[in-house]
Amino acid sequence: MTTTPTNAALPSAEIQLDIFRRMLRIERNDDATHKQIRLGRITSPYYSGRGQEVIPATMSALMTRDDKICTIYRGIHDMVAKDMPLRPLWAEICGRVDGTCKGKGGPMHLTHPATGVMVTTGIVGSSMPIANGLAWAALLDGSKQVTVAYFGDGAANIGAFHEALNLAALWKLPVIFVCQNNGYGEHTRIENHMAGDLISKRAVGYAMPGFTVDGNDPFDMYAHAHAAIERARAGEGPTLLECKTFRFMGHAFGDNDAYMLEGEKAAHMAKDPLPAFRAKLIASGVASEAQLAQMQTAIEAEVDDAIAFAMACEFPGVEELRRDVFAEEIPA
Amino acid sequence: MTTTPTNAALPSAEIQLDIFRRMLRIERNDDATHKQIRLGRITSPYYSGRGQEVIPATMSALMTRDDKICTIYRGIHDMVAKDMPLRPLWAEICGRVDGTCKGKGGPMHLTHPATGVMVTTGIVGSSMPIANGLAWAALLDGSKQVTVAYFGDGAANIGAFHEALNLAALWKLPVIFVCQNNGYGEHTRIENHMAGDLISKRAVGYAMPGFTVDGNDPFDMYAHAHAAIERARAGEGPTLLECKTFRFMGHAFGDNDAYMLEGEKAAHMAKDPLPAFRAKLIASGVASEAQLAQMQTAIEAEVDDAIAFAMACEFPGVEELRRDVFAEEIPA
Amino acid sequence: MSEMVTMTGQQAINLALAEAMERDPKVLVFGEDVADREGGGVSGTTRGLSTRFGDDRVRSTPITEQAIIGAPIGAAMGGYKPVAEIMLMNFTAVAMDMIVNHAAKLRFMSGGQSQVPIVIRTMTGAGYQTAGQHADFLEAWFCHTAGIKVVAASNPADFKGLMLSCIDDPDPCMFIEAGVAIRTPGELAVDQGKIPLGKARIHQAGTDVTVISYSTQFLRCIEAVKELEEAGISVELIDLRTISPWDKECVLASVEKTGRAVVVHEALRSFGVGAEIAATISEELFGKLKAPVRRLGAPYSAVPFSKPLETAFLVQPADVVACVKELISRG
Amino acid sequence: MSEMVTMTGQQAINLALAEAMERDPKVLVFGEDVADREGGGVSGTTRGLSTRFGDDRVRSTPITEQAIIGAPIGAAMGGYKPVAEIMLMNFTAVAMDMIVNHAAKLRFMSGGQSQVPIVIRTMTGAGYQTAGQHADFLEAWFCHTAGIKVVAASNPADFKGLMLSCIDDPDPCMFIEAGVAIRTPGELAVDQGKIPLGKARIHQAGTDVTVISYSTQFLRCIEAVKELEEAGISVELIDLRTISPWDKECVLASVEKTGRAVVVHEALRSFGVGAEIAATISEELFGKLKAPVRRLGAPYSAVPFSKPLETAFLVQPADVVACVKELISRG
Ligand SMILES: Cc1ncc(C[n+]2csc(CCOP(=O)(O)OP(=O)(O)O)c2C)c(N)n1
Ligand SMILES: Cc1ncc(C[n+]2csc(CCOP(=O)(O)OP(=O)(O)O)c2C)c(N)n1
Ligand SMILES: [Mg+2]
Ligand SMILES: [Mg+2]
Repeated sequence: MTTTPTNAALPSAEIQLDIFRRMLRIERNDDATHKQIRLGRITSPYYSGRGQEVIPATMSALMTRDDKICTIYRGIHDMVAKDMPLRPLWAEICGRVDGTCKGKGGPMHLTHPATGVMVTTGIVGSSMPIANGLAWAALLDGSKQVTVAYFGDGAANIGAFHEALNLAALWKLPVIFVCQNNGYGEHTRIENHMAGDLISKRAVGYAMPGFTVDGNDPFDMYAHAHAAIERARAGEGPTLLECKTFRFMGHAFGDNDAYMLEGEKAAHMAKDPLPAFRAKLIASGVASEAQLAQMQTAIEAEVDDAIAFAMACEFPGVEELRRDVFAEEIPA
Repeated sequence: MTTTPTNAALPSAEIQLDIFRRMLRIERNDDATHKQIRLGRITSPYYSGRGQEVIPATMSALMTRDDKICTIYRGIHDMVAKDMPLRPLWAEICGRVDGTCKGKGGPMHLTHPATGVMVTTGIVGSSMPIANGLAWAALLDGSKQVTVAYFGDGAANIGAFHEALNLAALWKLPVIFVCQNNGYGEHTRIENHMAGDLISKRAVGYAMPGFTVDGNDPFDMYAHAHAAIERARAGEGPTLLECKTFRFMGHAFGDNDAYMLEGEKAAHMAKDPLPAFRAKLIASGVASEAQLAQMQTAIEAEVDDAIAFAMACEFPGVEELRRDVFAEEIPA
Repeated sequence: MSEMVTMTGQQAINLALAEAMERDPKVLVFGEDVADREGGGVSGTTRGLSTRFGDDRVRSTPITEQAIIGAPIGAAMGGYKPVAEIMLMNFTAVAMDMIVNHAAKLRFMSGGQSQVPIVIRTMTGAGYQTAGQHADFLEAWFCHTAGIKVVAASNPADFKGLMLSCIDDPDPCMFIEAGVAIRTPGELAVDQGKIPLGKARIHQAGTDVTVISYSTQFLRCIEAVKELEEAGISVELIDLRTISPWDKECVLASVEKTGRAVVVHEALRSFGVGAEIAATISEELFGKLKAPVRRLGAPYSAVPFSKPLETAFLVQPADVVACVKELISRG
Repeated sequence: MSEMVTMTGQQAINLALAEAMERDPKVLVFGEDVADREGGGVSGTTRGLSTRFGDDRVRSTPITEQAIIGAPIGAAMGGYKPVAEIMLMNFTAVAMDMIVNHAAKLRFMSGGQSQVPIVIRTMTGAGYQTAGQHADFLEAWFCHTAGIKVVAASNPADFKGLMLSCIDDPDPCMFIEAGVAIRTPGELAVDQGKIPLGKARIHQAGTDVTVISYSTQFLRCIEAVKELEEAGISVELIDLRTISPWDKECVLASVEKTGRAVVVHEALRSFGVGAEIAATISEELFGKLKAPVRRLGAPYSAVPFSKPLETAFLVQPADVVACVKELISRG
């Protein structure tokens, strides 16, 4: 279950660079978010995906724009990886009418079907049953589209996980269940919330392939993600990927970390996958220092532009409470 | 997973006879129920456990009166196996005030804590999370009591199953999850409702022992039930037993069987575990023909008495609608 | 006028599903035992559909209510119009998160980008001695949830016409198929088409009192009204049909005319749908009523098993008659 | 008179739990992150309890809401009194089957043999920009369910006194800890004991109008009432505290006196708790009211994210003031 698939696919130099770009876009955007929070410009809770970049960056590098994702409150990294445009993303986080959701959903419910971000849910586990439906639609359409359901280790214990995996396996749905196992559900360590040692073993009960992956290693992620997506596109059904990682910012940004083991977070941060992968790209000649610096400058400009845009947007008017409840506006 | 545990326990002659007595009590009671339905004396739906006798008969032969069960709408066989007295059972089925539940619950919600029948639920899967709580209480009490949660193959796909198994394994609760796998959930065959070949394999995901058992063979049942109960009493945690069987009367009594495979039911009925075990007891000298005939007479008398008793009981008065909603009666 | 035919509500729903599936290849049917291999639904409502439209479009599912609503939500966002069955209304409790936190809210939370045009069909109702967990009317829960419509017809024509509308509606609809109501035969036009959501039906005009009801309980009100007419009391009888959004205009106009109102439903009286309707009538017609607005509903208890208790639990025609007479007697 | 101390509702609940656990070894605490290893609750309400009473009695659970209610039901039948936390009220949707089909019904369905003395603690409420799935007031669902009591206090004394009563109550109680209300400090007696369930509290007597509310919204009503008093309007302000069963006697006596009533809550106005109260007042005091009974609640939408929308979604003190003034202006 922990083995890399045979004939493991290797990411081309181009794809490696693309994965890194997505990781960097996540990290730069996340960093900018912290700054805005400290400036008091974001007042809602923020669940950072910092430290977990490799997982959605690699998945997204393998997905087309038409492929779908269903994600969770800790999902901005997933959306940024999927190349959601940052202007409407930031406008949404800031509750502005030019946000993807007109400011009605906010960071926990960011949606952008145009880039395949179909659902962001705040209910643990609920991304999975809905992802099945998108996959079912693709199957009926005869398309090759795949759907990725992101969720956490804590979500692996809730009923919706089980129901979704059973149905997906039974119907051979083109869906990939990507668990971002960061070792904690809120403040509870995985060994205190989960019976069994590996989430991937739960796939056995559905006769579904299940793998435990190093979610901080773009090569391991790539090999497993590639196989899972190919499997789904070939009509062979779902895969469960348990991707081991760590969240650098705790549960909600600003939480205290008292519940963590001593030194645990520091040890993980010392192995930060972002600089590690950056160094590797340079060492292996995939990219030059200058190239990556330029990439970073471009990304930072994009982020800055998005924030400036968002701050200049209007807030929605109260009539918006009567809109989008139903297709038809509710009379005043 | 399908192997009999090493050092498999064998039922003594006395226990074999006790298992048979319980099976016969189930079958005679079930037969009497059919008659009462045909006479128009029972008007509510009836979910017969005929064909599945071995499972609860064996479990019950190994349980004390203090051990608990949580069962389902198809659960009268479980209760009869647990030696629930037949008079209040029948009075309940007939909606009389002398029923175990004063006629308020009926056959789908028969309860009798005095014999350890704690909950009968009509919601698929819901016996399991509640059984955990009874087991948790026993653990806190420091008692050796075990709790058995009965459920069907169809219930193995619902969220409550997953949540209950995870918690039970995590907390090493003294509970045994006994799946009466009769191959169908209502009209849906197991291969059309479940991904994977064996329900017992789902235990792997919780690092819980799981076994597929011949639920129509008292010896195989005994060996597995014995091991599971010992494990629970020893504080080693839960076990999942998938007990293969068949329901001879379809889903609800009187249903048509069009959805079954041709000849399937007949083939199963030809292997009816009741006469088979009876023959075996006689062949092996555990019991004589006369002894078993006498046993049957006594059981039939008990059933007849219970029915006569029930029919003579009063219906509850309408004031009962205000009682037992809360501990305190609701004022008129 | 078109030719009339007689059938049950179940048959009418079956017809509506077949017509919608015929017309629109995006319509899917989904739920436990709904395909013909499994008998076409536990009570046969979807019989014949999988044979006619294929197993891809009509699929039996495992017992998995969260997935039974989850998958249609996703499929709806993928362009389909799934009609999902939750066998009995009590089992909506298992799928409540998917219905309330997701189906009903995704359009709003996405600022209108997502739409979830699903129909949730569900049976319920006392009278069959199925006791505490198989007979609850829980429509008030969904009426109190913004973003989902709630429909509960009483007769075959409405079952068909409203089902057609629910399938075409761009938003989620909860479609209640009460056991007694779907089994009661009635007439409908062979070409019965859509009936708009949100519109009540005045079953009969009257001048002394307005009786407002829906679903099975509406059928019991018809009986009551016959008896009242014989006693010389003129009743305006309204079948709400859609409970959320309900037809305020129709109800208020009627009660403004009669000056008296009784709301009748099978669900618990306490905190039930009747409370909203009664509160609205009392507020909007303050000073114009001849008598207090009455509500009849189940007592505060679980549905009991024993027949005499089950009968007492349900509002009977005689209760409606007594209530109306008492209102009239106040002058 | 006993000494008074100032603390938040959270601290008061913590005290109540500690006292109950001290007194009765059968009291257990259970839920996500409730033990000290996990920080004593996501917002610290259960902090210190596991350290004091041991990990056996105070246990953090997986994210598993069906099991979080299921296990307490079983443990309650096994003689314990579990206090289970469903972190936020929207997540009760995931556990709805256990709450409604089981906890609330087992006593009745078993003819009184089973009792389920559990307390379900749950937080909720808008104002923190947590948007559509984390802030709903869903009390109406549970009020419409026979067999479960529903409590929603507004101040530390009531949080403590009512929690003590809920723990000792032989039946299941839903205990709503609204975010704003539990964080607002207030005074209570050092020896604050049980406060009976089902009894409202008249916060202040008045003669012109009765304002009925509970939980966070009650705090907003206090502000409104100050402004109304300044305008010379005498308000009788009632904190319902227990919503089901609610204190009909107290409310009716008050409105009989004032002749005017407004019910205010944070939940959707449509089909909300206010409907039951307004319908009851209008019915029971028919002909004795000076003005229609008004209900203030949230508009028919999901809880919005954007701050200005969230503010508009909530009934504000100014809305209460305007509503009361309009009623008074009717003479
Ligand atoms: C059904 C449900 N229960 C509880 C919560 C509260 N909650 C929010 S996030 C969270 C932890 C989830 O952990 P995990 O699945 O590991 O994801 P992570 O936050 O670590 O990414 C909890 C308990 C919720 N949102 N939904
Ligand atoms: C949550 C829920 N969904 C659906 C039903 C309707 N239903 C009653 S029994 C049944 C089949 C259950 O099958 P299984 O678990 O195999 O048990 P069996 O009846 O075969 O003993 C179904 C679908 C229900 N009672 N509860
Ligand atoms: Mg996690
Ligand atoms: Mg079965």
